[in-house]
Amino acid sequence: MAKTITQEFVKGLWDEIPPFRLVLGLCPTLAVTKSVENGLGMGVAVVFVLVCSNMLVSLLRNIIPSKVRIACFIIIIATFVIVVELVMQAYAYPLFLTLGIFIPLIVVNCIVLGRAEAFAYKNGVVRSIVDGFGMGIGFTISLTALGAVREVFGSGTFFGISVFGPSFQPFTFMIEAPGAFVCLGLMLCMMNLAGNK
Amino acid sequence: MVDNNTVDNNTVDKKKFIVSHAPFWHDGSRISLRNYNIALAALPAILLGIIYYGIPAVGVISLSISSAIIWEFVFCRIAKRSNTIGDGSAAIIGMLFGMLLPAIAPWWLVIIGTFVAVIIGKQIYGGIGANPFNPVVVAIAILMISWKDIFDFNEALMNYDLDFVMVYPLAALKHFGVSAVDSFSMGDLLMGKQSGGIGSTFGLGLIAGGIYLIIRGIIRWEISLSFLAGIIITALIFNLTDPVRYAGPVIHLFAGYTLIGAFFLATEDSSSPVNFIPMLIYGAVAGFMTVLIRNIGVYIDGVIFAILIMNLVSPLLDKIRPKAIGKVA
Amino acid sequence: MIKRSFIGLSKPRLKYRSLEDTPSLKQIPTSKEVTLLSNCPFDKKKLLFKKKVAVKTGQKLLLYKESDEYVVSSVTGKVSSISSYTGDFGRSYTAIAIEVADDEEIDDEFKSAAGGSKDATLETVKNYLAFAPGNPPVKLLSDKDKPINTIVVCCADSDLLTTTNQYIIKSDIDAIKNGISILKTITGVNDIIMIASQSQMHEVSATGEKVNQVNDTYPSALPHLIMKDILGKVVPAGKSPEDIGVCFISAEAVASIGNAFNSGLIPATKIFTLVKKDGSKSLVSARIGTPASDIFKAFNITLNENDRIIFGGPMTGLSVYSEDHPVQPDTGAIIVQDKDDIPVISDYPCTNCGGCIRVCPANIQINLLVRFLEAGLYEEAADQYDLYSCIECGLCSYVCVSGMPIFQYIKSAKYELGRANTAEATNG
Amino acid sequence: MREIIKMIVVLTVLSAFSGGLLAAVRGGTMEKIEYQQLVFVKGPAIRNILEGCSNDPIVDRFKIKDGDIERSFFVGVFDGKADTVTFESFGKGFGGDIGLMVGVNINDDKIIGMGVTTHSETPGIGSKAKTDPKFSNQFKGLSAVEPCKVKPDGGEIDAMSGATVTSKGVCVGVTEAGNIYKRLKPQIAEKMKEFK
Amino acid sequence: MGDYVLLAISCILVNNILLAQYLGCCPFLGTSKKMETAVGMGMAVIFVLVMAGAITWLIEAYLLKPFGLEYLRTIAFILVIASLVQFVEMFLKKSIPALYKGLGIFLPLITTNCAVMGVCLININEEYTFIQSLVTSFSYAAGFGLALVLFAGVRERILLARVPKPLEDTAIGLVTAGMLALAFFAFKGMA
Repeated sequence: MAKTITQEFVKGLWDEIPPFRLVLGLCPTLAVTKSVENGLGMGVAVVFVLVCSNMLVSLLRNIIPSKVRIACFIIIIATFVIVVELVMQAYAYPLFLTLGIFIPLIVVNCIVLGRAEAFAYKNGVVRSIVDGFGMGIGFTISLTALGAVREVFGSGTFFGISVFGPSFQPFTFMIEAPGAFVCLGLMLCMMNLAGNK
Repeated sequence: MVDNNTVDNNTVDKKKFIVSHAPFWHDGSRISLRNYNIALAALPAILLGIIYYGIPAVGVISLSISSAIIWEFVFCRIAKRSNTIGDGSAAIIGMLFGMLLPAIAPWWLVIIGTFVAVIIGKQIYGGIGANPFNPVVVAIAILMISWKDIFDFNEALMNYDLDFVMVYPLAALKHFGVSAVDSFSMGDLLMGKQSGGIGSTFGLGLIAGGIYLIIRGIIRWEISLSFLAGIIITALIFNLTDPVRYAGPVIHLFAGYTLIGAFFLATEDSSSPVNFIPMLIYGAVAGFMTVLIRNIGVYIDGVIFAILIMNLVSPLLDKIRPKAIGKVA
Repeated sequence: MIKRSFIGLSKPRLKYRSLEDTPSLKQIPTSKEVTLLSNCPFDKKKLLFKKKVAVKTGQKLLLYKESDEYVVSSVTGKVSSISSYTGDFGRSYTAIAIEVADDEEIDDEFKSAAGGSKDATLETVKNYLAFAPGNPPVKLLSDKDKPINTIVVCCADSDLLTTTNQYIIKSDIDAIKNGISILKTITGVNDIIMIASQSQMHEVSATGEKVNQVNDTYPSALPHLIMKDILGKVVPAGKSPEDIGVCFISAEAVASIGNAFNSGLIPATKIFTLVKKDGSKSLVSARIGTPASDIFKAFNITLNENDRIIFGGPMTGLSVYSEDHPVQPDTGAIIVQDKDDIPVISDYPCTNCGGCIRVCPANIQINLLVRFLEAGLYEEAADQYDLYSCIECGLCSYVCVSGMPIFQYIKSAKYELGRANTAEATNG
Repeated sequence: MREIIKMIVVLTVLSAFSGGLLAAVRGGTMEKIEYQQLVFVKGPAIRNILEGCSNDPIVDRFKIKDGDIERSFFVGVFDGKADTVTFESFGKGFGGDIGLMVGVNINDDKIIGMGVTTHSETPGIGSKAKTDPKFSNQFKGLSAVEPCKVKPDGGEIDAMSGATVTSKGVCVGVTEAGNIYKRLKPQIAEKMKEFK
Repeated sequence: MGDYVLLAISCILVNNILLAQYLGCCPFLGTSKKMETAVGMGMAVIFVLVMAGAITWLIEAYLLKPFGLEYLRTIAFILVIASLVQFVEMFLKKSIPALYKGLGIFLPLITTNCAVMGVCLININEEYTFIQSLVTSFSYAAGFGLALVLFAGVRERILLARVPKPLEDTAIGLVTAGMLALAFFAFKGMA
């Protein structure tokens, strides 16, 4: 059952939204979502890498021999990751500092490799780009949402702007590591409740 | 739970009898009874806290108990489970949680705390008996790292003017060394003449409650005693290496959450081991960790995190068990 | 019922009842109809006899073709019905009801086949005495695959409240002596070990056999614990004592054998304890097959809805559906429990309180085992959590704070696993 | 065989493409990255030291070769006069190197300020070197050409409580900065003229 | 020597790679349902990480740095790790089949275990010496294994608990991991 282009895009936003539905790419999800801004920044970086790598992999899918495909994927992905790394250093240095080693670690993010292997290697260029874009946007949404929840409760701010006023005593637990896990777990629970597939 | 075995036509009788499996006797123990006994044992400590800290303490304790019960009720409703308020475990969670708080704890803190304890700590794991961590300890740990000021008993209880020095011994020890706690006599500490949580300062009351629970067989004595032994031995070792920086066992034993931890927190059923040797290890290492955190960690009191760490290790510890009869290999 | 003591630090001490004096024995008159239960599954097509067949007291009734299962009639009369009876876990039994005739006739097949005490053979015992009071373990004794080299005669009673063995030791020591000498001759086993409680030591020593004392706290008189504590042999998990050459036989069964050869008649009267709702106990003697209702009538016991009738001791017995359940050769006690005394069984989860671990005589990690059993993971329970080490004393359920039917879980797990294994074996 | 050749060719081409792309991006962003790093890593310390200067010290920078190493100097213009220079040096702390910026007035060789840029000291103890102005302000007005020491070693600097090693490390760094300054003063003075 | 011990304690407990630095979460959740797989994964990570840590350090020091190619670090490291895992797998299969049986299924998973790549990058970022890198690689991996084994222990317990439906499996696993991270707060300030 072939999906339309729109369906390919939309599936990444809800049905297969990473990291909730596909439990992949948890590390950056947990690590960089102390604030909305970080979550968004990470998301954008992943979108870029995902779209570019999906495009290139699908372009080259007839040339790449299947035995060395993983190696080829890794080279392609790593290349774009470095591009992101350099560009981010040049134009968004503070973000680069907060995201730290998680930018280079996009290279081992299961989502990117997973999409290359599971989708781009088997589908046409346009589809692959749409798929990558959808997945990337989905990932960004998840990260932003998690970042929003953690920032609002953990620091009482949203994009750095105070939400509850000065009398609010932030629930610091949320921006600490344990809070990240618990929060993600509970959001996953909400997702399961919402989408009784 | 009645067996649904079919009855042969010949033997059908008008009267229905209860048919169930052996044994047909039971020793009459019940979860609710256990929990009421725990509440009874905690009563002296709570009463003294109320005498010292007055109405606010009553408020905190009652709000804590009632909100814990309400959370449990709400969860059971939402999850469509049979109501489990009756077993008293939510009430105990609320009560112990309240006992650890300072008397000035704001209402929202109590409510968030009991939510974390009852829902996150216990219910989402499937309710009583399934929680891998002590719910009260989880709640206190989470609140402690979020709102440090409220758990800084020195600052929190500044407005109280009682007939003893309102100093939190462990904070004084941490910041100013052993000389700062010289003024505390063992008697004062046992009588709760120190600053601290509502129900965690009255050493004598807690010990009495603990002994009561041990005698009734409700808590496992191995855990309590080895916890205290772990604290004494570790404190002694530290004290011997540097008597100026590290206090002796008395302060460690009677200040902070030690006693309530030994008798009421570490002994929580579902998060602690049940075999003999694991119980000893569990208690002793928890005691060791407590003193270690107090002396070289960043926290003023280590009981909470020590227990949490040992809760984590408890399933592994429980793998050390005596060989079952006739077990081959 | 014995409640938990105020001081809960020590293990619960459930003491065996000890008979100080020889109590009076209440004889129950022969009923109008008795029912004999055989462990054999009911199978109408293979039945060897039909309704209306006349039987005599002490007559052996072979049940099915190609099977050596039999029952021994305890009365004279006519078979009034043969039906299926469903027991625990849906196991099927054969129930033979006999309408009692007015005049009693004694069957002499056994007398002519057996001869006197001196002529006793293992074959005769196997062929005629399996249904005698105390259920002599004739199959185990004659099993060629598992040779028996030690016979343990249990003079103490294994469950609480039961006193049958003790009564027989007090009243009929000669039959026991006779039975033991017969056992020795027919099996060739000379290693006979008598197990007696402290109060019985004197009487049992009179038999001249080796006597070992057993502790007076439940469950020390259960076979597995006798093996471990007194014989110093541990039965491997999932095996029974006979697998390592030890056969357990109750004093009652020994006396049955002794009496049978002495009198030339298969004994048909069963002695057991009746425990009334108020806890008072009487020693009763009734024909095997007597329905419980006749016994209750004799003692003016009335039962109400939701009461409980227990055949056997309080820890290991069976509760029954009907007042008409018959006395069986191994019924040590009949206990009547008022509905208010019945402990509540709940579906609460295990709270990990550790009470069961403290009392378990077999060192099983019950708190974990029960989680697996609840989830129906019997294989894991057997592999990792020592399901088969359980000696079935029931103490875990007795102390369970949550009121979980742990013992039932264990028994049904063993049953299900056993069934799965058999199915596997037959399917190849 | 054909397949192996294909694999090798594909991998090689991919690697070449990747290398080329990366080299190009690298070339395009290098300058920018360097500037960004200066702004965000050393910038805060520099601005702190050169508080009140009228220029952007990160733009007004020059490099001098010191043996094998190339050092960056940031110029501060006060009252229209470019007479202050800040530069980096390193000291050894408890948890590794401590990077610090030192600002020197080239007219009187006096230190006008010091700030820690990078360190891996114990949070809450040694890390105060960066955050506690009480500590760093002590260096103001000291002579850049004299060695700098903590009080126990006969110097003038009060060590931070519980962090003697870090304090000493910072002093070593400041002394090292003085040495660099002494060594390179002629060149610095030469370059500074361009900003006048 | 004492420094190394402190470093090790810091890497195993205080800055636990998993619970404090969020690296390696996917295998953490994936392989912790059973104790055996947890132990296997822990061993495999220790094994690979020590080798990867050493090799990447050498590459950084003798290849990337001298030629000014630091910006290629990401691609170089991932290729090294991927081929190392392949090589280790082949080597084990041939020469130590027993070990391969234990670790085999986990080895391919390690390529995408960001803990491995992460530790290699941390080693470079923190400018550790070669010996320090070895120590940290081993300790981080040991910390990973420790957390994994502890987590598996807890998870085996809650596997049979009556967890509400929407929370089953991953969700409750994440919450428990949070508790684990919370418990590791105990070690704060100890090294």
